[in-house]
Amino acid sequence: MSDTVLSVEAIDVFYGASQILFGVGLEVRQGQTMALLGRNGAGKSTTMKAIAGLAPPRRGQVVFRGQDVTGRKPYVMARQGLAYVPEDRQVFPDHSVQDNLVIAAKKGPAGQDDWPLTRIYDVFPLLTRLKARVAGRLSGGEQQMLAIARALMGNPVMLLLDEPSEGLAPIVVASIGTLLKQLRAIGTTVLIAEQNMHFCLGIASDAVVIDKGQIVYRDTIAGLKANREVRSRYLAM
Amino acid sequence: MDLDALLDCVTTSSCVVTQTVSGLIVGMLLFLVAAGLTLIFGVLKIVNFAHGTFYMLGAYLAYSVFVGTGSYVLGVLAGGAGMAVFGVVFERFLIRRVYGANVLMQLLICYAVVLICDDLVKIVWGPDFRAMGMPPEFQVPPFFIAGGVVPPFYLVLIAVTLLIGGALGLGLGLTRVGKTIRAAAINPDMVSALGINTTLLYSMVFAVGGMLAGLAGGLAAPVRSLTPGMGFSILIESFIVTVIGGMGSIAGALIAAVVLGLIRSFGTIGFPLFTEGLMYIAMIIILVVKPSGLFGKEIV
Amino acid sequence: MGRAHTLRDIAIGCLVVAVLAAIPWMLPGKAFQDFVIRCASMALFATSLNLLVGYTGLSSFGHGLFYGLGTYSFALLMQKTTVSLPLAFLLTLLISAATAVVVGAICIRLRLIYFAFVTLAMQMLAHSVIISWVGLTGGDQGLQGGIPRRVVAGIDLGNQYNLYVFSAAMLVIGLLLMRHIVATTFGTSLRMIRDNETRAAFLGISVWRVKLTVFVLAAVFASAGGMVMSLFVSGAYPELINWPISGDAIFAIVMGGVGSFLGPTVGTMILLLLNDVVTRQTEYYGLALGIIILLFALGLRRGVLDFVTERLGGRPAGGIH
Amino acid sequence: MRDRVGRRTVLVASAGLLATPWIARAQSNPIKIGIQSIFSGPIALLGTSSRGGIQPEIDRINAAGGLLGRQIQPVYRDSKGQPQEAARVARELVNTDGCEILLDAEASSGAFAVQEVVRDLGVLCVHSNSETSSLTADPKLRVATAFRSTRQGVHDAIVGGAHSAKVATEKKLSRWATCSPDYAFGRDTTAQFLEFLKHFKPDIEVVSQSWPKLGQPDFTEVITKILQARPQALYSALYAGDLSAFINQGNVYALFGAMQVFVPAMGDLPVLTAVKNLPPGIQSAARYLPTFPDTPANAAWYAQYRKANGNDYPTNWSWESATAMRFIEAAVTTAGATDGKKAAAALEGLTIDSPFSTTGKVTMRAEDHTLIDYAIGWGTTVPQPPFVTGIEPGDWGQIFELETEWKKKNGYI
Amino acid sequence: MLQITGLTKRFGGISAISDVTMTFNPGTLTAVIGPNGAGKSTFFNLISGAFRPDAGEVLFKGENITGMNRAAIVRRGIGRAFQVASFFPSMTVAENLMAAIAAHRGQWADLNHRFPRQGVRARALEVAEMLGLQDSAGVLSANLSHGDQKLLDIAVALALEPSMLLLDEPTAGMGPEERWRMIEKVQRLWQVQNLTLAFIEHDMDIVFGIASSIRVLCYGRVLAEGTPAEIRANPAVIEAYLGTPDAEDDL
Repeated sequence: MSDTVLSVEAIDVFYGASQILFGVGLEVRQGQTMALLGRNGAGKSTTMKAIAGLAPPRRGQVVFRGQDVTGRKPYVMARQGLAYVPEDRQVFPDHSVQDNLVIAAKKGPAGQDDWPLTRIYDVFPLLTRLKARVAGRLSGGEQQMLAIARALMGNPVMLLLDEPSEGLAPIVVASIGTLLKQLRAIGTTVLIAEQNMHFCLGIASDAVVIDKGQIVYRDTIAGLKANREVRSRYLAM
Repeated sequence: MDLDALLDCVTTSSCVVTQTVSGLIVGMLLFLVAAGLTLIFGVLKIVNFAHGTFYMLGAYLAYSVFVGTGSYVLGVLAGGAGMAVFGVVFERFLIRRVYGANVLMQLLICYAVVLICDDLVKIVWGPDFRAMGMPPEFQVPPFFIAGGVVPPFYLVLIAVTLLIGGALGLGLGLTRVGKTIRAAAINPDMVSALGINTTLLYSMVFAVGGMLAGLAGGLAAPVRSLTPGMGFSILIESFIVTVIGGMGSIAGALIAAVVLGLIRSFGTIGFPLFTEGLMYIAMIIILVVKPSGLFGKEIV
Repeated sequence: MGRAHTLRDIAIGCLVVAVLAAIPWMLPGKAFQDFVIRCASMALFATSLNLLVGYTGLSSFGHGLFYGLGTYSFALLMQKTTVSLPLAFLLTLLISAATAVVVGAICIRLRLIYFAFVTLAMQMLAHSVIISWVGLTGGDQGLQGGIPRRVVAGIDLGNQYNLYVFSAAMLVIGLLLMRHIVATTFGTSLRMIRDNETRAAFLGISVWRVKLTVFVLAAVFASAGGMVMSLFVSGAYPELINWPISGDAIFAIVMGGVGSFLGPTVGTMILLLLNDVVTRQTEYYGLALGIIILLFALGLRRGVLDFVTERLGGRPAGGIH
Repeated sequence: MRDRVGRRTVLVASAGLLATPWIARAQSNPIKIGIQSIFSGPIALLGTSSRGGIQPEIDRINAAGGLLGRQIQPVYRDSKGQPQEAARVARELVNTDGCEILLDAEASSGAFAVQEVVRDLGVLCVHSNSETSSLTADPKLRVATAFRSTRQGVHDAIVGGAHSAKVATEKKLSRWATCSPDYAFGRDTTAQFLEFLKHFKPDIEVVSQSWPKLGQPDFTEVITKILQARPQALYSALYAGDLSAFINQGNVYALFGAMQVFVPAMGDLPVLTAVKNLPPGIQSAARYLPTFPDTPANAAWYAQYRKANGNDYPTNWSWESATAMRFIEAAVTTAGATDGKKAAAALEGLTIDSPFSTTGKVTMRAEDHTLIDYAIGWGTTVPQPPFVTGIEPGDWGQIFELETEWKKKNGYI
Repeated sequence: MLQITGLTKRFGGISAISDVTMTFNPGTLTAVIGPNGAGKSTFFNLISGAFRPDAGEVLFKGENITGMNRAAIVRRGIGRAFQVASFFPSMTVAENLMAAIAAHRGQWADLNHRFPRQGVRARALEVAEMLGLQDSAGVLSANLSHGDQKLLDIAVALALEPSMLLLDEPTAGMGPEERWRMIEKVQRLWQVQNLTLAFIEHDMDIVFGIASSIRVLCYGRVLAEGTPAEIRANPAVIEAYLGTPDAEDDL
């Protein structure tokens, strides 16, 4: 398919001797927001890391924008237009908010500069107020905002968000959700890993469910919502 | 011990001025070397036991360029630039292979480089010492402030080192590259995930560290003797500075270097026979009380 | 089974001493004896350092402090007092142990690079005390005038052959004792702490006590090595307590193999051979040695004996990764 | 299991490694002379310049048919300046390499270690560089077959004291400062110098003493400390690279204009030629100078040395080592043997011709195995060749007299 | 067996565990569950003496063990295994266990006897067998599979003959097959050895499959405790942790 941005093809990932992912495959199209759902320890983060170049697969392929990028270094992936927002945010704690953003600034793979600092501050008014603050002193939600903003500074083609709602208060989760809807509205391609299906409902169009290192279900998010059996088996009780 | 002499000195303006300036000059040149050491450690967690060699080679390079061109400025720049290149080569071909290895392995590699470079210097420049001599433009008599002797050349050196130190501090604090280097010191994986080639960044850190040591060597060349093995005593003192200031902290290195310089200049009056021992004791106390030094963060 | 191992080790030790004692009858050159004496001294020292580095994971940069302390204490006791040689020997061990208790109590609280630095600083401090205390130590000139009264039970250690056999015996006894230490349950505790300090503590091991104990034991064996050197040079010199002596020991253990008990001994032989051979061939000793170190460190990436052991299908060495 | 493999490997490996280098060698026809010195590290220059003095002598002897009809084969070894290494090298030279004679060109610390080895081995040994007086003056340290062919600290101190006292009286210098390296040589030399200075001029006062470390990169704080004390005269036992750094850094503070400076180690060509902006008027001893003694023999030796050594300058160690070689030649020829006892007996009290003496002859004094009658004197520096002028030779009569007093005071006789 | 009252631990002002009170009865197999960051591992660390609590009391078999060091608590019979398998990688499986047994028998400072002393090896093989590691006894533990390393970690804890065992995520990082093998072994261990066992687990199939009782931690507090059936029905748990099947209608 011509508008496929990311295609993960049957990857196996190991940590040391133990296999974490078993033939995981998924596909994300241009402008699509795809949810990767699963319980704690199901293999979501590992999938994200494998795509971002932090956990190279032993078998299988990662194809990004038509190129086989399996096993490339993280910085190469980033330069190809992939922005990764890790599970625990990993903002630079001693740097100010603005410095966190400045470090990440770069042109997109086609030279585009859609996200200058001014626009980031427009989209994230919260960060404008906090720009001089040291990132380590931000709340969890603020750090998550910063991490997403930082990812956008690199003018990515696609965002990888690993559990953006994790550990945040409901009200903060709601505001992150609003932001992601905004991003979806302007056509950003996103792969979002989540435990919390409800969070993804208004954000993602499609979902894959991962469990015990394998993809067990794929559908639209509406289809998933309707499938009580899958949900109770892989996501809740 | 000669506490009376020390008391006499600190109550006389001429002595205070003279000894302060002399402490500053000792401290500032030490700072340049220690800054590179601490920077490399902070970012790469590598203890560069070969750092004194950078200083030595910088001095010899500056000497040769000075002899060839007659220009002190060119000599110093050559020392700095040459050691930047040397730093990159050293990182690329040797140190890169022992990232994350046991510190003994790192020590061994650096030790080997020290041995090799000392002998190479002996082969290239000869076994006897070399003296650059004062460049003609600085052959001017000292002037006096409040009765204290202040040599103009040292004022220039202090100014230049402050400038370099300031540029380094500002560069790390304000420029994007500097911010990135500091970020890489804390979380290299994330920096890489933002599209920054950390391998290149590491080479750069070694280049900067090498350049600082090379500049220090070049700057000091007119007043110091150049001998194979001259890097060793500088290395030991920069270690003390680095440990006291906090491994990885540039500001800590600056303060510790100045303090060490002042300890030397006033200590030589008060404790002429045990200044060196005093420094080791200071280092042990700091390590035991606060292993991370005055301004450092502890690495686990 | 344990006893059988011990007996076997002792038997091998006796055999080694016997063979060494016989060699000069066939090979009259005295240089071989010199080499063995120096080897005995350095190998005791390096093996004792490996108790810390290889077995416990404590990278000390200042172990030479105890080697030097051994040479100075022993030489001073022999020169300035009237105690007999065996008594001086024991007293020196005691002095080293006592010093190690104090130094160790300060140092082992620190970890990793900080431990390395604080031990180095301790050694540098000891070195500057030796240099400054001219009245007692002779300062930078070292203790001169030789070590008198070298006769023990009618055997004159001033005689080259006697000293040679004595040193070989010292080495073998020292190695057997250290071999025993690492083979005991205490020795297992060392490896547990090296592998996984937290887990060891969770098994009820008092990590602090074990570390201090091994620090003191290592100091004692290092000073025994120092005493052999003191007898060999008939005095004591500040170079024997200066930082490069620690560097030599580190070099010996990394070169020989931290994962094998005899690695440091092999490393010592290589180091001394290199020293003797290279200094014969060229005055660019540093250049040659540096290149050899680089080849070892980057090529083999482990000590010779570890390399050989692995090649023969043994388990990988546990020390430096 | 693992251990058994390890041990067997070791045994096999060690047997193989060890056997080869130590097959004993039969005594061969040439006379092997073991020559050890410092050929590496910061003062390698001194070792190299010793060899530079020795080798032409050997070439000369060999060209003339050798010693006792046997060619001389020198075996040079580096001790790296470490005493324990010096001791080892000395043993190895005799035991393994089969050297019959040692020419020990070590600095003092090495020489003391070699002395102990010679005591055990009983070979003929001439120390060619150690100037520390006690090596031969102290009967407890003296060894029957060991000699010293160098200037001696106490001789230097007497002549330096006498000369400095004269200058001090002329220029009315009573406030003195000292600045010497913080190790035995520096401390002893300074103490002896002051002792004899006070002997000749009792009214001087020492107002400041500094002890920089050997190889210390920066002397600034020491220089400013000296300036603070406002002395009229400064004595310094610094030498070589440290001296050069001290002069460069002193120039920055105009130190040499502020006081009269006395530096015994100044008068050595490598220092004089390497130091840029050499301040005039420094009082210095003549270590080795082609112009002192100002004789054709000395000038010829100087020319021949530079020719033989790639135009390098000879040092104090060069003439001392050359002298050692000449004494060995004379002693072996006289004794007709290389045997330690016989050669030593021949060497005691031996006088030979020498370019390094104002009288043209030097003697190996029998009673304490040390060199006398060599050229010794002090002069004043000028910034260009010949660098040191107006050299005033020391008075050997006065030296002997005060030396004897000094020995008595130290309980040596 | 274990009674915890008002246990509190703060890290830099933030309470990781606040006022936790709970009881573990003898012979139970208790699962401790809760979202990430709920303080489960901290809770285990407090019980086993890795951290010192800021407030509260821990009674083990009636004895107050609050604030005791790790070694002292281990000696009293609380063993633990770690989230990341914790053992001695340079030793074989048997050596790991022998070392643990020797340490437990107070021989760790023994400089007189060779290791292992009488009876230690036999006991080690016994322990290995409990977890099915007997065939790997001579294998270098660093070379074991991930699952076997986790088993070894448990075996090392078991070597100390604990009466209570704390397992921090015994199935972390395992594939689906491996998980069930692991959990079956744990369950059998619990049955055969008559242990009091508490474990942290994220896999709800496992939790509800084997636990005899469940404790739910959330933001450092006890959210609920009870039998699997009670927990499944507890509205607070459903809302905070398990999620409501019908909640999506509210969104």
